[in-house]
Amino acid sequence: MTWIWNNSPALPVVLLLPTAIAIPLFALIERRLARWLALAVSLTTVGLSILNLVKALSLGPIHYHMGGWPPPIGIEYVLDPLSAFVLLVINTIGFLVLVHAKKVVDREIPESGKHVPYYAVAVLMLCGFNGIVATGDFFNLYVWLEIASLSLYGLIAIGSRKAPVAAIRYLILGTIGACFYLLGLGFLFTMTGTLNMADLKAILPAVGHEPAVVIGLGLIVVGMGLKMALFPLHGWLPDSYTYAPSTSSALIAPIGTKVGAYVLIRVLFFIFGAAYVSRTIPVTTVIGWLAAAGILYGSIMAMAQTELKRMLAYSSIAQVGYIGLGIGLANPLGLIGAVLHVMNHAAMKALLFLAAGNFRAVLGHSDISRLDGSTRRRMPWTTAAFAVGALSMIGIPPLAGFFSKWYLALGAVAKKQWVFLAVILLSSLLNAVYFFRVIERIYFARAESTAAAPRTEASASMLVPVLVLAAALIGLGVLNAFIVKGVIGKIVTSAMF
Amino acid sequence: MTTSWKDIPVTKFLLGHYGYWFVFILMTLGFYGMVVKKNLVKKLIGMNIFQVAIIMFYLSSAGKWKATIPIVDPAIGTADTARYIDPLQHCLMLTAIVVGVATSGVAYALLITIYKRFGTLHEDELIERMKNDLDME
Amino acid sequence: MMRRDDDAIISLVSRTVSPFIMIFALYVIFHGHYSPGGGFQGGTMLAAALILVRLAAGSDLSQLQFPRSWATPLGSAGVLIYWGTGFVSMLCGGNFLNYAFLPVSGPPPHHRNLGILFIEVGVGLAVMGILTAIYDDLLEGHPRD
Amino acid sequence: METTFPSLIPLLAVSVSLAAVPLILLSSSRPNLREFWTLAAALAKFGLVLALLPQVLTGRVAEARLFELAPGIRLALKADPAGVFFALVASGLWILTSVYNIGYMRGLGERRQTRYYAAFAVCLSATIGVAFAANLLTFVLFYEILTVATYPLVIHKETDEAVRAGRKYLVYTLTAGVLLIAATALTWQTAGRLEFVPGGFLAATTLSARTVKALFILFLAGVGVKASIMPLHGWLPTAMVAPTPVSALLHAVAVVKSGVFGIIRVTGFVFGPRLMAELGLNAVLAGFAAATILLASLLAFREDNLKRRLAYSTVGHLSYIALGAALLAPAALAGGILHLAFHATLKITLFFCAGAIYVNLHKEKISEMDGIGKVMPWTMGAFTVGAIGLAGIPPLNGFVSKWYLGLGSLQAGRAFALVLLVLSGLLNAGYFFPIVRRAFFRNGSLPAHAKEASPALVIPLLVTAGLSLGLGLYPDLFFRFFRLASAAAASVFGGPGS
Repeated sequence: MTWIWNNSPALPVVLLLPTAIAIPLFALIERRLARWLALAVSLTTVGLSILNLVKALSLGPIHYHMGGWPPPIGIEYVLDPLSAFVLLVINTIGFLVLVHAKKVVDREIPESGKHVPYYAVAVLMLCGFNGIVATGDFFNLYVWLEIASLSLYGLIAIGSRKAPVAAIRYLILGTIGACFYLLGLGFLFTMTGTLNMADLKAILPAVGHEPAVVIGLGLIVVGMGLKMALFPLHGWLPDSYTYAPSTSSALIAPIGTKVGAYVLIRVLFFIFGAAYVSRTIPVTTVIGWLAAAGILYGSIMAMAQTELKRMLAYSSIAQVGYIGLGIGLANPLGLIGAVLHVMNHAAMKALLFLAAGNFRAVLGHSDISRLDGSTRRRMPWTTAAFAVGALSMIGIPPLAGFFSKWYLALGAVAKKQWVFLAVILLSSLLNAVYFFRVIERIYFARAESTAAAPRTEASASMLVPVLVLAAALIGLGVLNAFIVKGVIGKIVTSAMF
Repeated sequence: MTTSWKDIPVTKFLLGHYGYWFVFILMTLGFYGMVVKKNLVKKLIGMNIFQVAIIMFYLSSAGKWKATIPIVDPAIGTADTARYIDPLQHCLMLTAIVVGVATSGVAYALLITIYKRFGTLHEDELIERMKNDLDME
Repeated sequence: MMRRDDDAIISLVSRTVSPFIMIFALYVIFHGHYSPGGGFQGGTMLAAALILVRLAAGSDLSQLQFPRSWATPLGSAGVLIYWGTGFVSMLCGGNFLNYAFLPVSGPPPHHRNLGILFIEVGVGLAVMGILTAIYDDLLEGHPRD
Repeated sequence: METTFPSLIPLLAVSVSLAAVPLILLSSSRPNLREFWTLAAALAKFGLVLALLPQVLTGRVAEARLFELAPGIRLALKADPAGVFFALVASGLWILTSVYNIGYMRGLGERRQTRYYAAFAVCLSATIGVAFAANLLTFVLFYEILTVATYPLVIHKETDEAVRAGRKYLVYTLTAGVLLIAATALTWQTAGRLEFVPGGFLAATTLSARTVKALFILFLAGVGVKASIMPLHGWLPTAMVAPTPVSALLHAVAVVKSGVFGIIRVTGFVFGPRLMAELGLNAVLAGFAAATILLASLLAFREDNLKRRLAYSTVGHLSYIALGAALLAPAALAGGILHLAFHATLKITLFFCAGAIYVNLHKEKISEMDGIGKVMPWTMGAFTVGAIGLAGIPPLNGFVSKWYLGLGSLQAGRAFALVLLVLSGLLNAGYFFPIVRRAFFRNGSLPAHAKEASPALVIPLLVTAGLSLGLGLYPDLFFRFFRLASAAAASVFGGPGS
């Protein structure tokens, strides 16, 4: 037990990496082992994340020195409340999606030879994300970022006929993003001579005025903006999410963009500090306005879509905008909103994409225009969960989505940014337009055929994660004060405002 | 007193950073290839050039005048670290190169799949053929 | 994909050179922990030796030297060696990759020496396996006309 | 001065119908059991609200302070006089509506009855939540739930027209909800508190006049949509495509009254009379309300569809209450609060009548109603009672509330309001009495076998008509409406803001 206790910061990564490699090997013995291995390791990481969060909250930041070398020479893994919290979100969603994956993988990935690689790559992606969030070293972060991104490209390309095109587009843009990050890091490194986050933070005040530092910061922000699909750097997102298999979309959409947001939050508010990024150089102001534009753009584009997954993809652009807006506000309330929305949006988007996956699995399509009353009769639970997710996206209290908007609105008021406030509120209405369009069809459109459709609900493995997420949305909404006070409050106090 | 043309601030700036200018030009070339070229293979070549430029950038920051490779030389000793160049950047870039190789590998695998399915790697044609491709699933 | 115009000289030279490249690669790997070189470089050279033969002799004949099906498992094995070294030191009470805790005899510097050697071997294997696998897979994926 | 004591009864009152929802859904294949759950929940709810009555009459306010919704803001329920008043009206009329529902839905053989009853139960929970909300965030929460839960009821018929009405309804109410959220966020961030305080709490803060004015506009727009103050009333007549019990309970009592109740809460418990008067905010509200009263009455003349005419009448009468809140006089506020109940009993009678006519004879248009009074004497008799009441003629309860409104307008020194009330009474008579005349004094072509509607339909409407009469004669009868209303008004004007 003490062994787990001592090594818990590194264990998720340490366990996920070999599992990703072992999955194909074990699958040679028995193909079903692939899924069970992935589930087992994913569940373990969830447990470890809970442990880490408890540790980080009660004992303060945990530092883990890889290889026993203390920083700045060695690479350290740091779990402060922010990273522990984001890790818990990522791993929980990852586990739920993997539970859901079985039938979708069978159905949407036609060649059965790709099923085992799917699990391997998914676990590798989770490993990458765990590494990104847990590491306290900027270059290590880059390596994990590329591991995660490469897995993402694979997960997307595994999908429909057009998926590889979407994947290559994502690959090119994603690599540009990573290169920008690396370049920006190069500038910071030449100015400070260190790659360790804490070390860099200590040295920065001395060189903060240098143009090289400013350029470096700008490049990192652009690079991460690409990774998190911040408007107008979102070009890769819609096709990727649409053509990827539903289970991949459900894995990528809630987690993938959040990691970019995490890195931005980390760099802006924990390394540079709010004063620097909002006053010395108005980075956050730019992010805020871009995010506001992105919210409107994403919402409006979502209204124009006829395919459910594509609609959700555009909605993701808008939702990422919320996080960007919270970052752009550069005040504690905005940060609360942003971090809370990282969690809430992860849960909401996972739920919606999984529900879309259920539609595809049962109905064979996810065209909004072909959904009707029979959908509800055939799959009452999935549709009910979808409705909960949609209402949460719109921001109906007491569901989770309302509260991230609430804190963002408070942040906007505190900053007297009336335009941002208006954008947050307007986007609620736009969300309502495109989600009620779907709800209306599912619940109130008369079925084409009057014959009573048999109840053909998705199988248990697909239904349980969806229902768990739906319940979570209610729970996270009602109990958000506990999370905000207990966890996010600590994150905010450790940020540099 | 005559000032050499090398002492004019602008030229001084240009000359003093000549390594960076080289990197900058390389980077621009790569970026140009990635953004403007329509052929996906050319885009990837641009991407590789871009990555190489960044690697060069890091390595150029490691260099020192009159310093040698970072292997302890008994003739120099360890007292004066300025005599050795910084090894860290090289280690980092080793990793970056590996990442670049992996990215290229994935990218070319994708390109082959695309070529098999759509018979072209030209972006405009690809979009055209994707439109006509009715298999949505 | 054997073609009639295979050149005997190319085939012979590459087959002769390949073992020497491998020897040098092994030298680079095994001296990597105290002199320039290491797993990445050595692994790349190993892969280069294999790919050279593949290029010269064609992908079918070269299977005799190094079957395609070995590449990915070897690469995986390399990663697992790397991970195993780290994990064993973790099991023995140290942090991940803290070689000082490896269960071998001798003083700690000796541990570190041995530990980094394991790592280099693992990395070398992984790089060799994966690079060869990339080459093979790309070739296999190419439409043969 | 009111004293509070912790109690779970407000929470139970809110959640009892919510608890009935799963039961209703589970017993979807057994209609009798399903309707039993609805009725049981309705009775339990009414009983719980009634249990709060003795306490609140002695000035003791039951309070349920639950967990925090957001840091510093609790989910809190408080059964103060105004809240108990509104809860009594809504839960009491739910019982009658439930009975009526059974007759109506079965009479028409409607589909999806399970969803209908479930949504109805959620609506009622949300309404009681609105009534008992102790702070703005709790209020917003239930207000939004009410919005969403009403939506399935509006488009219950699933025709294109119903779907369009549903969309219109959502556009109006969600926009309003968003504005309300903005106002709440603004209040929390600038004033630092959200608890409703009799007499208002904004006066005690150091907000600039501009901020307060902006807040007032936001709040007014937020609650004004459900209160259908012109020009925000557009959704209400359209929403009349819903089944008649929905129109009756929700669009005459629960939903629209939540809006008006919101106005009372905002004016009396957030801004407070003194601040309103200082900044001239009451004039804004009074102006809108007065215009609405007049215009709605005039527009009602145009409508041939009975339910739509009733809807316009509702729009007008809701503004009576808003006017009562705007006059800033104790009597006017008491009159407004009284009208909240009395208009409810009257208007629900009229809607029940309209529904009974529709179920029985499938007639919706006024022009087709010649002679139906002879076939359905009880129904049309009750209709006549309701019409007289809404015109404000004694001895019906509509007169009582109007009387106090008139008194209040004189108290406040605003005689124009009195003139307006009288004029509006005339207009009311003008658009209701022709219906009565048609029904009783004209001969229409009705099917020979036509007869009075089924008892499940007629009994509730007779009860509400009787209630209207009884409350007209003895306003304080049964439920102490009068004392509650005066207590609420007194608390607002005796509070720290006055």
